[in-house]
Amino acid sequence: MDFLYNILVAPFAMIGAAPSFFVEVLIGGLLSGVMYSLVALGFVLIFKASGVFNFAQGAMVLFAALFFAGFMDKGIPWYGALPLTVLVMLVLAMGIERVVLRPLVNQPHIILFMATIGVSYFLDGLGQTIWGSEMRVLNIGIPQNPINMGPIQVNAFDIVAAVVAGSLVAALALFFQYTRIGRALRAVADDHQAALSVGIPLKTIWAIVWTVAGVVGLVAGVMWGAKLGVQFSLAMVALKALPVLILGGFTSIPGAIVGGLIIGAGEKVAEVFWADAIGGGIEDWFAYMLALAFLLFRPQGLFGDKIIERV
Amino acid sequence: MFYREAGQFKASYAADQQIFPIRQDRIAYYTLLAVAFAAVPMVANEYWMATILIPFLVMSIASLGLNILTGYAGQLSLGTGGFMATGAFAAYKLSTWDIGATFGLAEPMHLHMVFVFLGAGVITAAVGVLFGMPSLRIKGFYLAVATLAAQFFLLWLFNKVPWFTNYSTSGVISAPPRELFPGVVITGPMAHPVTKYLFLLSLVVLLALGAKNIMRCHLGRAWMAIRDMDIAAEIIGIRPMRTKLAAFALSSFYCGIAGAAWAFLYTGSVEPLAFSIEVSFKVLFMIIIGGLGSIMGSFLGAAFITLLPVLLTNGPRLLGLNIPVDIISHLEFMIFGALIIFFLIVEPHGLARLWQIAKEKLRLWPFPY
Amino acid sequence: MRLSKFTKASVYTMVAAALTVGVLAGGEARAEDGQYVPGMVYRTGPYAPGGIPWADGYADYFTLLNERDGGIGGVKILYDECDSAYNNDKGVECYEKMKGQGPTGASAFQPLSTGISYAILDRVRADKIPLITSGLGRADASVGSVFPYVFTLPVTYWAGADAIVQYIGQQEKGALKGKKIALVYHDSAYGKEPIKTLEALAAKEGFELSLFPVPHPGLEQKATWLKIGRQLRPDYVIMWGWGVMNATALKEAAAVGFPMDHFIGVWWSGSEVDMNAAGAVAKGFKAAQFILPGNSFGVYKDLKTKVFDAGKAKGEAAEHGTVIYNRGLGAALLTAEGIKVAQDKFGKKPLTGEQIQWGVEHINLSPERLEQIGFSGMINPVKLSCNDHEGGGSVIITQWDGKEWQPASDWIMPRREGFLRPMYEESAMAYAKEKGITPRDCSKE
Amino acid sequence: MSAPPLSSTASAAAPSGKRPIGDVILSVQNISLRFGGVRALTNISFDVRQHEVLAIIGPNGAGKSSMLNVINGFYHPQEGKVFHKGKERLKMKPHDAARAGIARTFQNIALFKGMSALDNIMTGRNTMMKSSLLDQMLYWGRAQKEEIAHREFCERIIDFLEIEAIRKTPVGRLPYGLQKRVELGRALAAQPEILLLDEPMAGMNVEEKEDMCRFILDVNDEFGTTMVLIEHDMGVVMDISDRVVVLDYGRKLADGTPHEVRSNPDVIAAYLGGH
Repeated sequence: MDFLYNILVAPFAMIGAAPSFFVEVLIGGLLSGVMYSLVALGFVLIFKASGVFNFAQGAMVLFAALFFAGFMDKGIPWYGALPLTVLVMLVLAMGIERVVLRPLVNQPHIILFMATIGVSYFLDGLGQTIWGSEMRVLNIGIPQNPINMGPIQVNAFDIVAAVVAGSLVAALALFFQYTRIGRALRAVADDHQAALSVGIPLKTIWAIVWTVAGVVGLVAGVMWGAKLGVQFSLAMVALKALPVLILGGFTSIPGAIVGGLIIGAGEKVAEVFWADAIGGGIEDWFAYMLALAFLLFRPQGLFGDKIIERV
Repeated sequence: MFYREAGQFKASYAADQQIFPIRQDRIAYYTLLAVAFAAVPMVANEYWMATILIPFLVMSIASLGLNILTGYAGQLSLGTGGFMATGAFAAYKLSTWDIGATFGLAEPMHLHMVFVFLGAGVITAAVGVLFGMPSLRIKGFYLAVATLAAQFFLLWLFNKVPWFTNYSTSGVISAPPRELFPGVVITGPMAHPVTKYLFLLSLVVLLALGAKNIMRCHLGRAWMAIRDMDIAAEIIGIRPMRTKLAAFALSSFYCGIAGAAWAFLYTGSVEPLAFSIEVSFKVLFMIIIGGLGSIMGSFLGAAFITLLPVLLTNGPRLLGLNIPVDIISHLEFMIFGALIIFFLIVEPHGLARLWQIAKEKLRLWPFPY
Repeated sequence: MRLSKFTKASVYTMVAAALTVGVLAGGEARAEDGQYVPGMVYRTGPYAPGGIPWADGYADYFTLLNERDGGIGGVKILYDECDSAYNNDKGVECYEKMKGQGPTGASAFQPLSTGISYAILDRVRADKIPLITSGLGRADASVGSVFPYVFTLPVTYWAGADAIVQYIGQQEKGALKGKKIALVYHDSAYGKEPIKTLEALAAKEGFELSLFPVPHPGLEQKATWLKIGRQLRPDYVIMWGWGVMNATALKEAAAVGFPMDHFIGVWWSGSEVDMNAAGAVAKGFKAAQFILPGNSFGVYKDLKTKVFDAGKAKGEAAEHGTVIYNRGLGAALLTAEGIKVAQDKFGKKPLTGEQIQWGVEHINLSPERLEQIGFSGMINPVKLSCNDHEGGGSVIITQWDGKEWQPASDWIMPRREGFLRPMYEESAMAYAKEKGITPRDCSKE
Repeated sequence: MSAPPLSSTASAAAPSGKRPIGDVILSVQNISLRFGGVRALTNISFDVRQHEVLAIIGPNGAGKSSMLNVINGFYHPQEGKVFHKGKERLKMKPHDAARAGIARTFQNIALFKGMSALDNIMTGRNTMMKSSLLDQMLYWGRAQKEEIAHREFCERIIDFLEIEAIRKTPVGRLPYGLQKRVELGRALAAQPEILLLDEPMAGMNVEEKEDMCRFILDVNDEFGTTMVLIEHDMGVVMDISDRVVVLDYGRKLADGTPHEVRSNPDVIAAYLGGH
């Protein structure tokens, strides 16, 4: 009985008693959801363009952040380190295309997925072999202090992160809409065969899309690195992005954003108001359960393409 | 020269359907068993037993389990660690259950270890069926991500509910000392590695035989049919729900036993974190490298993944190189990753397929045609 | 084509197989004479940033002994590392691999992981090798009669928790009644250790304790800190964190405006690495320590000449004098001192684990001895006995001033007699009962 | 296990001859099927009688495959009813249809590529195998007996289809024509009452087509299996079918003997008009 009361009544009583706190949690959740979206975006880009579920996105986040922080530690200012890191990600993308994707073209998706798990291990090892496992501090001057807006308090860092994510999505939208490469990418996403038949070189496209995903990973890595310091744990943020991905659908950029917001808000609200009833620390699985429950009703995710089965 | 099947004719379907239709294979198999049961315990030292052979055997069970689900039935799962944890904690609860107290006997009484392991398997199978339910609607990557829900939830559960650890403050469980036969201790710190090894080996042989048998019966064929083309399988009359859930059940049964063996026969004490997502990936690598949909491959993969780190740590030292441990660990990551990509490109069917090709060549050797 | 591919593959396979057999068969050969000291460290994995300075300190001290004194009592130290990545299974593998090496086997293990120390707890008893869990591990292992091979000197987590509460009591002028204290902890065997003590203290002192578990690795704590900072608003927050969890907690605490000087971490939450990662917001944060940071202690003079300047240091110069590096030095001191004491009894030769157990059990780091070996001021005196494997060490609270740790209190002696010790005994006896161990009779030794 | 109702030496014994066409075994009435806004089938009715060979013809996109998918329960029409053996069939899953005696082959071969030809055919008998999980793990007594009994049956089908040499070959390595035969074998292994064949001869050369025709007619003669087949080759259709249903744009144009259909003016206009 107590248990039911704690689940069904107490949380709502808590929300009713302090609605401004609920709003605060909700905003905090939405803003941390944005941080998940940043990571999820990289997954979506690659899946859209090449049908590959790139498990190595988390490793790419760490890899990019390690290089960026490493260059900055070497005394290179951020405006120098940034293009250098982008260059590294470009080389990496071309390498992956040449060594992993090209030999595995036309293999089942599941094989490619497993190959990206291999890539992920390789990058984790390579990045740390080059830069070491010590924590690197990434200070890019983002404020950390709380800001009070009436009774509601939000964190300045989260706001900055949201702005960065918003600009990134806007930049991606412009890139896809107005550049020749962007249009080619969309063509590939819609239909590989058709894209090939009008003379778009698939290899180039793949290298570009992996680079773009690498850059998105870099942005995510810098934001997360500024928050936590650049270290091995950064690779684990990918695990937080996966439920976002299933919720939003693998092929939809708006899905990644909306999915991130739902997961972020959902898990924070659940952790703050419901976790006490069942022991706390539920964030890890709550996002997955939320996504799973959701999948049972919409197997293709929120914005994913509908699956029509044929024989 | 020696590996010829010419002249071996089968007069009955039973003879044709046995596991090793070729006589030389049978001989090799029985020799291997004899070596494993008799020679290895005599030759291997304690380090070999305790840190190479026992984890190898445990991981073989786990990769058999995952191979049933992923390799044969085609359902990609990243929840192996969670299921192994279930097995470990179920075994702990079962082995510390005082039957005597429950039924009002004067003397404390405990379940025999064999039943503890079986029970752990059965409980895990039930949990596996529960988490296999979504597979009826969700496929492919979506399912893989969904099984992560099982992984995280189960670990959280065992970490959070003190009942599972008998209210231990630290959340760590350790194997109580129990006997297999009167006088032969099988778990706890006083158990001899050779006893553990022989018990585990018998378990592995039985489980592998069971898996092999199922794969040549109708259930095995139903799994492979679902894997190869689920829609066609359903249209020829295979019930997807029952078949997939059976795969989850049997796979989890194996994983549960593996988890119990990990906690009871290998480390001796575990906390839920020992079965983190890393373990799920490790088992997945084993079946990829060993060979998806191959019993033999489960063993080859487990051997490969268990031996590789040992090799990487000991190898350079033997050659007189003193590579710092952190570099070795990083190299290990890189080599793991590179090997996985390498195997997928060169031979998507893994070591088991290479073995098969080797045998086919051997049949013809020394004449190439 | 197929054939050549196959031929290549088979050649590779054969070479690999030959190498495997060779490497595995010969992997344990080690002919050198000396005392084998295993270093079960982690320089990789999610907790590497904390593990590396400790491992460097641990290794550098043995380098110093070899370079300066030719080992201990003339017996050369054979120091060897194995990377556990803070992973229990790898830890067990390292243990099994290293326990039998060297002419007399491993001297003593110090895994720097509560999880690993749990995993090898039963094994060290069977193998008769001392396990030193300095400032970590299982608190009730302080009871030497039940855990003859486990040593918790100079302090346990329970002692740490008690010292922190004592400090809060000092700050509040003894009036803890009705105060709200929150514990933010790493949701693992490590983080759960202090709960029992804090609950007992809450009942005893009348404060209100709230628990906030943070799942491994601790990347996401926003909800936790919203609850703490905006809802519960406790008077003090105590933290049992490790790795990335520490810096994240500091940032999230700052984000909800929680005052840093009311936020006190255990020693594993109090390292320079985490403070630097958290940046400016960390200023004012407090941490309990049992070893002080700094490089002005006596031992550094020899370290500088014999190790650092000779280019034999494991890590970078920046880490020398940091608190975790010093903890590595201190941990190495305990192993070395155990070997020395054992040598005094059993002779100056390579010793077995069982002999070194006697040595560690008779460690007496008196102020004079500490002065002699150059650790005076860095660590407080400890003295072990058959039944007391903790040795009466004390704890000091330090505060981060934005650059380094400054002492914020005197050395605080945990309340062992009448409070912690009975708790140890009770828990240890329960363990003995479960495992069927008959405690040895310490009155006879 | 009951004795299979076919003569055991199919290829050796003289064909028992065409069985007389019996009563209506399956009846579809007023079927309409839509995908979103697209109408795949509109108000289609026809009967299938026991032992007959019924061909469904029509141009591409006429809804032929969709019709088969409705019959075996893969698609559920928005309107209309399906009666099987006189009873109305409510929403049925494809595997229920298979158990009720409706088997089919596919336009694009849907074999299980990772398995051998023999195993593929054996899956056709899965619905009849009853041994439990434990029996199978032990492979003792019941499970082994069952395997061997069904193996015997499948070997007869293998003989019948003349694919003895490839029984242990993974089907992925077989040429197209043989794959089609294995697929037919898998459908036959279920001993269906009604067999749905979706373009069984597509992409075959004349020789292979002749073989396939022979197999279809033999099956019909010997097993008395009712056949519903889709085929584009009008010559084949006119030769082997007892009755023909003509679809166009999801509507039924005609229904009758080959002769009747051939002379139906609507059919000539819409379908054969070009010839």
